Amino acid sequence: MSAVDLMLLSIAIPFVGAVLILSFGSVRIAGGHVREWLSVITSIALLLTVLPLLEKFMQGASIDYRMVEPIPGIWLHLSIEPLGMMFACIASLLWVVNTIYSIGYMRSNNEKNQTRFYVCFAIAIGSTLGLAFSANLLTLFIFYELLSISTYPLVAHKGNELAKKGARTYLAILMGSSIGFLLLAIIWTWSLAGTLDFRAGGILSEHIGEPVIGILLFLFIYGIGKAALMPLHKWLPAAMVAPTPVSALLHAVAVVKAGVFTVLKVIIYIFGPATLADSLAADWIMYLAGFSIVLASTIALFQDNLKRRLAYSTISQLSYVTIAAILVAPFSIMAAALHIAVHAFGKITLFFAAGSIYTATHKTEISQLKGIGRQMPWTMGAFAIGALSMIGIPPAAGFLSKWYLLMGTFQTQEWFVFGVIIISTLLNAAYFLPILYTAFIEKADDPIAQGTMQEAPLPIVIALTITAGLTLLLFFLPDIPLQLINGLPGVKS
Amino acid sequence: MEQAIDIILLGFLVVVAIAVVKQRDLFASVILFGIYSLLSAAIFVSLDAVDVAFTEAAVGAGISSILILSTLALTSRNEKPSSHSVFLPLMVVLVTGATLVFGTLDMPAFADPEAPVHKHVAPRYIQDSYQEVGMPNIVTSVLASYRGYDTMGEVVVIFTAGVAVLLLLSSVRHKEDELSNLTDLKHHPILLNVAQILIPIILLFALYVQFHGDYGPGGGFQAGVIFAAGFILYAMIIGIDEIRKTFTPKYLHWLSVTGVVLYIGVGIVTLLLGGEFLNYNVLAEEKLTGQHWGIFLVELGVGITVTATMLSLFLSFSEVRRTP
Amino acid sequence: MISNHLPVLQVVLPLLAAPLCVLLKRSSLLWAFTLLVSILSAVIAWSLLQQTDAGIISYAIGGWAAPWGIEYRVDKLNAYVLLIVTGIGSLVMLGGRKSIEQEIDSKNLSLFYTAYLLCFAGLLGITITGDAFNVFVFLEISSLSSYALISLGRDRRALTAAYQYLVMGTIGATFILIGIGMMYMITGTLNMHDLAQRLPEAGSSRTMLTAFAFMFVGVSLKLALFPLHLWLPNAYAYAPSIVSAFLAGTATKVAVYVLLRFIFTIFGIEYAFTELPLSAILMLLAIAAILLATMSAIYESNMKRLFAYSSVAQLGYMVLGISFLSVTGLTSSLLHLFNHALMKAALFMALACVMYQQGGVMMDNLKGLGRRMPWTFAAIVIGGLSLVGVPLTVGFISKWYLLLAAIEAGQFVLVAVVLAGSLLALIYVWKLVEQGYFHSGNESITRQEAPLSMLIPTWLLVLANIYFGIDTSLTISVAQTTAEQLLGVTQ
Amino acid sequence: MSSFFDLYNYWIFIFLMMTGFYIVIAQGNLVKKIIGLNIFQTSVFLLYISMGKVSGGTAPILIEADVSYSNPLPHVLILTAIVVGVATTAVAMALIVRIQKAYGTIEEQEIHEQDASL
Amino acid sequence: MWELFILYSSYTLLLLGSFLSLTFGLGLLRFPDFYSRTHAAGVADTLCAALIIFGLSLQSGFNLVTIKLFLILIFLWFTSPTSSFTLASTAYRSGYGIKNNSSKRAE
Repeated sequence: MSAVDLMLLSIAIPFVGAVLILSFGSVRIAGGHVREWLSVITSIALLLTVLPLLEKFMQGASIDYRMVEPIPGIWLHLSIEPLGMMFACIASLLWVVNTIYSIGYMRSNNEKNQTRFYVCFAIAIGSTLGLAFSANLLTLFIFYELLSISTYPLVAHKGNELAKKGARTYLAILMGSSIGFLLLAIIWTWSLAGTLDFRAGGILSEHIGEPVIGILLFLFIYGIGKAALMPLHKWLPAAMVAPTPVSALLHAVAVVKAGVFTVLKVIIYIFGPATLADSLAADWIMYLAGFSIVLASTIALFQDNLKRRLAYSTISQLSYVTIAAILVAPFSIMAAALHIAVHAFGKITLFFAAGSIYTATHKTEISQLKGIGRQMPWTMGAFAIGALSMIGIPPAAGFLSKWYLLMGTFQTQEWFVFGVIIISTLLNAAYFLPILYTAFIEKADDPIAQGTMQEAPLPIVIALTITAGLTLLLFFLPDIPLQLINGLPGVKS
Repeated sequence: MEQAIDIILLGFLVVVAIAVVKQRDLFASVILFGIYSLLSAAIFVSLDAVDVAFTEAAVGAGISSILILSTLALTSRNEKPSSHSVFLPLMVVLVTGATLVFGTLDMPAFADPEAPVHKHVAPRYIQDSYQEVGMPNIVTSVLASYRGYDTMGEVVVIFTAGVAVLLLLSSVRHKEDELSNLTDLKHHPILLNVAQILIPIILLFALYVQFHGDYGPGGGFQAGVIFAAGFILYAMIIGIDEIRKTFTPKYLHWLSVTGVVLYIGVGIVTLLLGGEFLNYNVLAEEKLTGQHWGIFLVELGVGITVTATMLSLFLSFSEVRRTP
Repeated sequence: MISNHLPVLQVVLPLLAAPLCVLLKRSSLLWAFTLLVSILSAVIAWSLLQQTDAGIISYAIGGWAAPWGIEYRVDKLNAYVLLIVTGIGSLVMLGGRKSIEQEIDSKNLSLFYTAYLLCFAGLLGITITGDAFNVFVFLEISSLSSYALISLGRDRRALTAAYQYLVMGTIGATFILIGIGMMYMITGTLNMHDLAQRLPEAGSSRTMLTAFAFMFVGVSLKLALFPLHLWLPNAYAYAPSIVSAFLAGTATKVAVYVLLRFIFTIFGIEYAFTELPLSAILMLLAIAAILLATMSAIYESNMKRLFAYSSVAQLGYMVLGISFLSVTGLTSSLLHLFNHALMKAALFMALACVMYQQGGVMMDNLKGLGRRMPWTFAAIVIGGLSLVGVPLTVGFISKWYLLLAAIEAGQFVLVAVVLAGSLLALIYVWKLVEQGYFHSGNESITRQEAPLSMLIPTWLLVLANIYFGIDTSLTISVAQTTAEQLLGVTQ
Repeated sequence: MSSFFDLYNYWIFIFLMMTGFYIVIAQGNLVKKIIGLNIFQTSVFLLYISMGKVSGGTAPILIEADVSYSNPLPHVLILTAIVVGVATTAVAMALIVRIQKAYGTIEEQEIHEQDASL
Repeated sequence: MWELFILYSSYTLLLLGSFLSLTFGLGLLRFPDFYSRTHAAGVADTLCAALIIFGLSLQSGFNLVTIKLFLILIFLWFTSPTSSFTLASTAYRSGYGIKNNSSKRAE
């Protein structure tokens, strides 16, 4: 089976899965509904296509496929480059884990409309892969929008006013920014450069001068609402009304990472590091990102709702990627790419833990978590690892990306960024460690619950253990992602 | 002299038009509109447009007024003072009028024989139509041959109107059984006798107009309208139910369809004979004979459709239930 | 032999079929007959479009050469519009039967189909003719029949809507008549091609200006160009579902065609755009249309009215495209002509399904529709997304070209307007989606999907919406060549 | 540029047109509107026909004598237009009858009130 | 000489006719009630029509036009009395009093 087939297959599988789930999902069989099994099978099948694909890619196969030409000169065009490959691997790998988790979660919280849930989930993953493999902006844009639309039902899942309101904000910001700014930026790029392909060194470099660079850059950065750069971050907390598996995979991994991934690709392949290196606008973006990091972390400090605190932490972490990317130093780009992976594993673990707590004890506020550590050792253990990774303390993987980022700041002499990182690290510590303290040291209010083990259902525990394990694993052998990242233009210099 | 007449007639028109605006009694406004049509018919005559005058008198003053009157009989006779704001419409009208006047400033002088209108297309009609179509009445030859396709469209328009009215009024029609006599004119012996003498003459005249159209003013439309007028008179005096015995809705349907199909059919036949659509030349070996046949047939089609449609229009209006 | 008579057959076929309908009685028969006629005309239109590759087709009716006789003149532009009208007509008719049987009472059926065919023929006649006055005649055929068709709606407001349309339509027609008269006065001819040559020779005069103004206003009335659109929402809202679907797909498109014809072919770019500030006028009207009409669509609770308002806005997009006077801009308008016909036909067909099952198209009828009529509602959603201009739908393609044109022209205000328009569209589309899918308390809803005979055509239209959003080889090439023809750009 | 006496009758026709037009848009009674519409159209017909007039011309019916004929084309067009006009009137009247049945009035104002009250 | 006589007599006829119709028109406006007005109108129709047509035919001499004119006259003589009669009698049947001051609203 050729690499191209594998690539197409890997995009097709989730959609096929979605169709199957839609048609047979609600059939009951021994041990649950068909949809659950179908999801598991689909996700595993996906992983089993992506891994050989990765292998082939590492061997240096050039993988490229043109579908149709909706607009003369612009194809629906797929091809794989390191960043996309890495992103695809993360998404598909974590989907497997997440599916196991969601089965546990959805069952024990007996949610409604589960078929719709699994269908949309599959579609979302499919679009994520398509986005990862897009070879030009149009293709990317198509999958980007598909992702927004397919995740909307997941956010609005509960269907009550609160959920609908959250979903409305979600969609308004994501589609508003993408149609309002991103589309415009894309068409403008097209009219300037005459192409939309992702090319090493960028396609705009020889076409534009200073003011336009700035405007375009802003249009792109703010057009990509999924990157949640302030002030376009509101959708992320709003999306927390969704069931935890959604928050975990989509709003810690797929969607947000799609955002920063796009930012990274735009900076590397559309503008080209050379273009931005000496652009004033780039500095502005940098300041905004830094500001966004600090502010988000500060807000996180004052959130008592666990998921919301995680959401704000996500916002600040995403801006790490943006700020790293905008530095366009070899190391910082490495950091950006790596951080996508690292943060994915860490944050999903944290969300898993939050969901597990909710499932087991129906607690959502941090202040309620006194002594939870003894009741749910596995969960809180995983949570601890995730937290360490967020703060950037070895042996959690978070340390790596931060390390490279600092290197990047030394390369570029950007002391502002350096300062931001230090401050934010302190802030991270300040909003994660108390949780651990409350969970492990403080005594629970009701002595009955004291000491008794009441872990979440098994699938959940398995899932979060795996991700926690991965977070550690990534620290000890980060060579696969690093190999991929070294393939990026602008890194080897 | 001619100009003096024109000015007088135009003066009348203006007066009547203003009267219509002022008039609150709808019945009166309809009559005034009838007068307006007749006056403009007169002006048409003085402008050498005899066919138009004929049609305007028959259609504008005749049929339109009858239709509006029969509507008034079903609705209300007096108009309520409208609380519309007068300002905006006035503005619109003034602007439009100003534009038009502005447009006239570069127009060729009235009746100027050098105007482009008389230089480009028309000359051929005037000079060659006799050789090409063989009709003394140029209007007829242009109407039925040069621009015969427009006329076909026109027949279809009439037919459409018939269809539309039937669609609209079918739901408020009398049931067939309760078809009562809506007029009490039967009881006028004088009227009855006069009608019995006149109606045949009217129909005869209609036939004359129909078939003399090639030589003088007239043609399918005027004839059709006159036919219809004759029958309408009959219906008014002798009674709807009487006329219905002959002209059942179904029958009128068939008639109006026949007319349209006849017209289009001629076109199809010319197609089949290898000419363009409505190219009458191919209808006979000799061109002019072909033209004659073609024009005769299409005018006939026009006449039939117009008669049937006008009649069915009148009948469907007069058969509307009085009770709301 | 038949192939050289295609132009006239295009119109005469439905025109002859219409009266014959009166004689048929059985509903199924009438439907089959009408459908057959529509499909045949679609075939004719298609082959005409093929023929136009060879160049402009001219057909002298009655054997009288233009300008003395009436000429049918088919170039890419009207062949394209003909294809749109006939195609939409056939698809709508294909799905129409059940809904018509339900909404039109049985004794009117044959007359209804007659009127429908007359309207159809009228639109075709307007599109294909090369004679200015002939336009007026066929305009009246289509208008009169559409007044009747609209008035057949169940709601009594259909009557007032039809009346309003009649008055405004007749005023429009009379204005057109005045315009034609003045053009005739200047040139002495009625043939469009001849006019195109003689108007410049006559040189610009106040009469010509007035003629232009009246033509423009008259056509804009028919086109429901803001602010002359007041008749449209009610007319579309209260007409029988199928009629709305048909008219929404075709009538305004033909009006746009007439506008293009008169601006570009007859008066010519030099006059319209260099001597007159037409570009600016069109832009302003278009902006107003896009923003205000979309606004009023948002607050609308009757879905047919909602989509009618969106039609007004979409027409704004087309006019905007024209106003750029660039190949890209014109291409976008022509694309949107086609694409919007697809969207609206699909949407109104879907609404016809809703009407058929729920007996109403108010917001309340939508509650939980995602469960009750999943396929129909999916169609509505996709159509809606197409209106917004989401990728992989036709809407995206036309938006792309429109924005491209705006950027090329450096008109960033207009870019903003277009984007704002699509975002506002997103709002009203999403109102529907929430009603349909996420209306809480929609448990225990029984499935009551529309009959297949209506669903299949609806979905054909929906799939067309997607297909032509992905494979645009046909539409874009035709639109582009047409645009180049109109602008006199040789490629 | 033509002088007043060349154009005065065009202007009278325009005045008549506008009177009709005014009735259509200013008056609230449906029948009255249609009457206005008819006046409007009839005046337009007058304008058309006056285009075709040739001074000293006679009706375009060929006779042996050598005379100049008025232009027949406008006549033909207006014949068509008149018929279109009466067709429109008929449809309008049918609509009005139906409206009367449905609303019990033919005054625009009252109809709007009734619809608004719904 | 003869021509002159013909001409003048035709003029007199025409003038007389016009004068009469004018007066009757006046009567139509000024007469108090419906019936007298109708009467005025009816007489006007017949007599004036006759006078004017005679006058015209004198001018045109004897040809097809004259015949047509006379046909028209006959037609008028048939119709106008009948119509005015019908008008009056219908008014009467529908209980329309002789002395009715609001009679302006009847025609």
